[in-house]
Amino acid sequence: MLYSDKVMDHFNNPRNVGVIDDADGIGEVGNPVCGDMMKITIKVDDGDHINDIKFQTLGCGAAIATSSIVTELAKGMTLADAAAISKQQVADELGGLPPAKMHCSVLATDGLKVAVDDYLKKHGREPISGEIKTSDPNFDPHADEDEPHDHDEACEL
Amino acid sequence: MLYSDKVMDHFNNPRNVGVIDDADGIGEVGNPVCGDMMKITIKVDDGDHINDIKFQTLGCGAAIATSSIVTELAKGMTLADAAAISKQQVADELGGLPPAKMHCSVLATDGLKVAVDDYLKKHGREPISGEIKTSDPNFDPHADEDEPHDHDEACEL
Amino acid sequence: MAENETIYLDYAATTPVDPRVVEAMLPYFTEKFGNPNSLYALGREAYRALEDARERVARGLGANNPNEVIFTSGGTESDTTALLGIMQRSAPRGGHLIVSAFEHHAVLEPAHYLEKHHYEVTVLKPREDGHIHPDDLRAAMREDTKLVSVMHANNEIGTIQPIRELADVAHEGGALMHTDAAQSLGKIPFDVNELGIDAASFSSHKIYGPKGFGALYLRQRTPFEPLMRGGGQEFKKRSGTQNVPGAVGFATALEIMLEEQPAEMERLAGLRDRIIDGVTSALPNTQATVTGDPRLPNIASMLINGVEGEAMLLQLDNKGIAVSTGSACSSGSLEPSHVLLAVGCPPEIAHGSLRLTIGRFTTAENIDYFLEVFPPIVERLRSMSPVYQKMFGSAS
Amino acid sequence: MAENETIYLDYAATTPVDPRVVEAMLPYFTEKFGNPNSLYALGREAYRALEDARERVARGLGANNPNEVIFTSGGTESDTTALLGIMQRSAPRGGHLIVSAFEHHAVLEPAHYLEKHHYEVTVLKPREDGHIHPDDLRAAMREDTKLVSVMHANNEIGTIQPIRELADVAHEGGALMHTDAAQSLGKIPFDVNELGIDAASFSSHKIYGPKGFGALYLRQRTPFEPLMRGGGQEFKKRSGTQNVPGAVGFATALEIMLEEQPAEMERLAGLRDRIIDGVTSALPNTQATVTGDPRLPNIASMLINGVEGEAMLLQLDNKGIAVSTGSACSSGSLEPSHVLLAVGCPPEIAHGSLRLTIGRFTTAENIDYFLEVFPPIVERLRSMSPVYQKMFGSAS
Ligand SMILES: Cc1ncc(COP(=O)(O)O)c(C=O)c1O
Ligand SMILES: Cc1ncc(COP(=O)(O)O)c(C=O)c1O
Repeated sequence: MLYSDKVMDHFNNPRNVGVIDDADGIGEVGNPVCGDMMKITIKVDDGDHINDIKFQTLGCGAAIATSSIVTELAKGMTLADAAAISKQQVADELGGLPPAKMHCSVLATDGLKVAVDDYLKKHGREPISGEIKTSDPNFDPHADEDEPHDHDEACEL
Repeated sequence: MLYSDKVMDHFNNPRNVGVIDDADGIGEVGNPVCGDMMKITIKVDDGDHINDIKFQTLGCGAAIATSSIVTELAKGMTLADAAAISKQQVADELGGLPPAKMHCSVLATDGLKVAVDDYLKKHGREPISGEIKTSDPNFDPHADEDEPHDHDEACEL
Repeated sequence: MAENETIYLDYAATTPVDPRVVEAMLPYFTEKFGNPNSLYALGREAYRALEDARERVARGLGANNPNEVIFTSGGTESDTTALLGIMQRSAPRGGHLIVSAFEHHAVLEPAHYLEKHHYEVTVLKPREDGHIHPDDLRAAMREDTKLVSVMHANNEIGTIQPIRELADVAHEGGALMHTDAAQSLGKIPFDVNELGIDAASFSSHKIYGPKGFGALYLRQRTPFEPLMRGGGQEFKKRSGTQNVPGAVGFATALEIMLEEQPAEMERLAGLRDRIIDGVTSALPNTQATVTGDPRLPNIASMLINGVEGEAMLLQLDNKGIAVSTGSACSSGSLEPSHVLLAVGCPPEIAHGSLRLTIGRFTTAENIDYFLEVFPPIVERLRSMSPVYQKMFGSAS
Repeated sequence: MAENETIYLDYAATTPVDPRVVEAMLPYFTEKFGNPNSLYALGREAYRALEDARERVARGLGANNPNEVIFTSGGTESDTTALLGIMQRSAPRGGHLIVSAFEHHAVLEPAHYLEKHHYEVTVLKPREDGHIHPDDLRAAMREDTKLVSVMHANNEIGTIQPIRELADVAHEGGALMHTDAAQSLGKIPFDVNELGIDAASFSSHKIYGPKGFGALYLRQRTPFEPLMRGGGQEFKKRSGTQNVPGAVGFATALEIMLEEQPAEMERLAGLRDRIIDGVTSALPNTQATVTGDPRLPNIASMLINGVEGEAMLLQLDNKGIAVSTGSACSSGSLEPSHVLLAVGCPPEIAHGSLRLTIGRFTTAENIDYFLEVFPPIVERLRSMSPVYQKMFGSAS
């Protein structure tokens, strides 16, 4: 399992890291139980263009790299175009991902979709992507897990 | 599987090879189908001592070495002592034999026993060892073997 | 620290072959290359080298007889062969097997296979201190338990199991005892009779021997069916032309390990503690995975909360440092290590595990360099995390 | 001829590792020693070497995809894995398998094992010319035949089987085709697609590569269950940390074989004929075991009537010449070779078989020396035989 040079570049020098404090839309997906979690914040201009975007990611090399590339791709796009970015597009932009890591590109595109829908909903508009499992806001890291294997299925994307 | 130095010495320089033309007793055991066959000829003096002994053997290294050592051991012995030589004694004399080759020492002691009995019978005396499978005098090497695996059992000593 | 020099801190994944071992192997590639099953001089020379290696290994294990040592292609083959071979022969129509929950996959997978083929398997959990308790084994024993397999030392957290006591429990219940000693061999005292075991697995590439070689210890008269069938080599227990250079390399590697063991145990335990103390004192929300003894001297397993293991691994790799976040074999997987889950570590914590394993060529300078570059890596990754603050508070 | 130089004429038993192969392997012992499953640079370097070796082997076999090549610990493992793995998956509750009667034990023994575990096995006899006839296979095929295993070239008599035609018959009947190519690989053209096979076994130490290494070709989508279970390496088809130097050595060895093949085939066939002509013209009651083509260029199998094979072997050994009387693996056995019996050779003749197998370092001078010392050895042994005269007449 090898990462492409482009994955390594985005992992080592992630673009657009951080949080936009007065964000217009926020997307949080993933779950620390599954090993990766992502938060995307966006600023949207009057023409529905994403004119600023930042991310925070807890996760593996691919999770961080896909987060980074998705913010680069989305910056300047319309909301509709951004919500249409596919996981395959993300993987292709990075020069491919190892099969076991393909789920990471879903995390990144899902995070973006949720942020876009969040903006739309806040403005009383129809969400584009609809139901996506966001991260559990009540996640309690100290809750006891009696059956540690239970999470396995839940983490499959 | 390694042969001892003594086995190799007797294999490379077998003692008492040949046939005594006017032998007093002859023993033939084994079968070419089984891969080894031995012929022992002895001269016996009035005191029942073996005063000459020769062998011919078709067979592996151990078959030739055990034949050789058995003739060395038997030379000068009484018939009774010679017939009492055990396969273990033969193996021990040679510094041991690989387990898969232990049957060869039986071939050698059997050949000697048959020669002794042959002498005794020729002189109207009671044989010492009795029934031992001697080699098939009608052995026809060109007879067709339809079931080649049949011989396996017969060759187990 | 030279720019391009790798600081290898993953000796539990594999080791370089010791130059003395390579030296010992070399003649058997090109000159003494005979097939040990051939009768002529070249074959007998190879046979003698093979049997000499077997004797040296038997001596190193404290075995009663060299023919209790069967050479294999590695730890995985030894484990698979032991489990299937013993179970199939001692209970041809099915029976009960007990394995611990934090065994290597090379034990768990054959156990799983048996489970699908008329056998019943109990997976015994270690306690939170990372040890299998003899009382827990006693409770799991059944009338029809044929074999108990518990590893000598765990490859991720380094805890050493009370094999002698476990073997006694197994034997009292009429079962045989197997231990996977791939990680412990040579690193801590190991003696088949002191441990009272019937079978044990070893891997050459964990002790500075060549990859693709290993051994199975099988006490005389242990019921056994071979896995590899053919020409009947290795006392009819493992067919295939023997890897003579591999055997010579493994025997040489083991002898060097045993010779250097007393001094190395102390030296490595010192370095290990230096790693753990250094990390936990430099970074909040970090801890040793287990602290209780007995543990291997060469494994430093730590939990670095709020970061993901692979991200740390890759960042350290950028600095020329090779580490692991668990068993190398499972690094392609998405699951947090089954070992950490088995000792009660919640998955969100297990994802942040870091394993440093040290060895013959590790120096104090290597550790100092690691301790210098590691904290900023963690701080940077934590600063990128959307939840670190929420989960673990403000510090760092 | 230097006094102490061995004249090695047993290349089918094993080969010396070519110095170019040793050279290629060496860096992977001590420097590039990483575990190919590890993510850091040292691991990636090993991974690349492993996958590069796989690609080179795949190319050498004419495979469609490198992932059809599974690295194993040798020919025996490949054979066992192919037979058990394919049968167990394609017929979990039992089915029919056909193997030829003169297969290596590494095929016969797994077949025998399957026979004891709900499977049915037909052992197909070769004709007296040493070949398996497609019509005979067609007659043996059954509704439930799942797999046919016939070796590409026989290791004792060297006959090459019509694998393409046999594979066509197998496939027409809905079965898969496996071939043990341990003896043919590199020596004669071999292409998985031209042969139309689904699986094939290879052994590294037969082609100047290291012992304890081999490969299994497994066409994509061939039903298969792994034999070695654990960390899931080799596309989950063969667990265990991969032997990277072994893979590099095997790939290098194969490339050299293929490069030199056209010239070597001709050179060796010439030497082989020189051996057979030399022996049969010097000694009465001797003959080539088989004469019809196609045969491997490097195997001279002869029947020396009226002497026992081991005795010849040991006498030749005294002269520094290494030969075989059949498969080296079975040299500890009392049975005449099952291969010779299978081609209709009566046991008393089979006991006198002699196999000379030549290779890369065999010279014409070696053959001349053999031809000089061999006849007196046979004459002396025949003169010691109690039955030679009776069985074979007076000459010599
Ligand atoms: C405890 C344990 N058992 C078995 C194995 C497998 O050994 P090998 O890689 O030689 O197949 C390993 C290492 O991978 C191990 O750490
Ligand atoms: C035809 C054939 N198959 C299989 C094998 C077994 O290969 P290995 O010795 O690598 O296990 C051999 C050689 O011993 C062979 O000649």
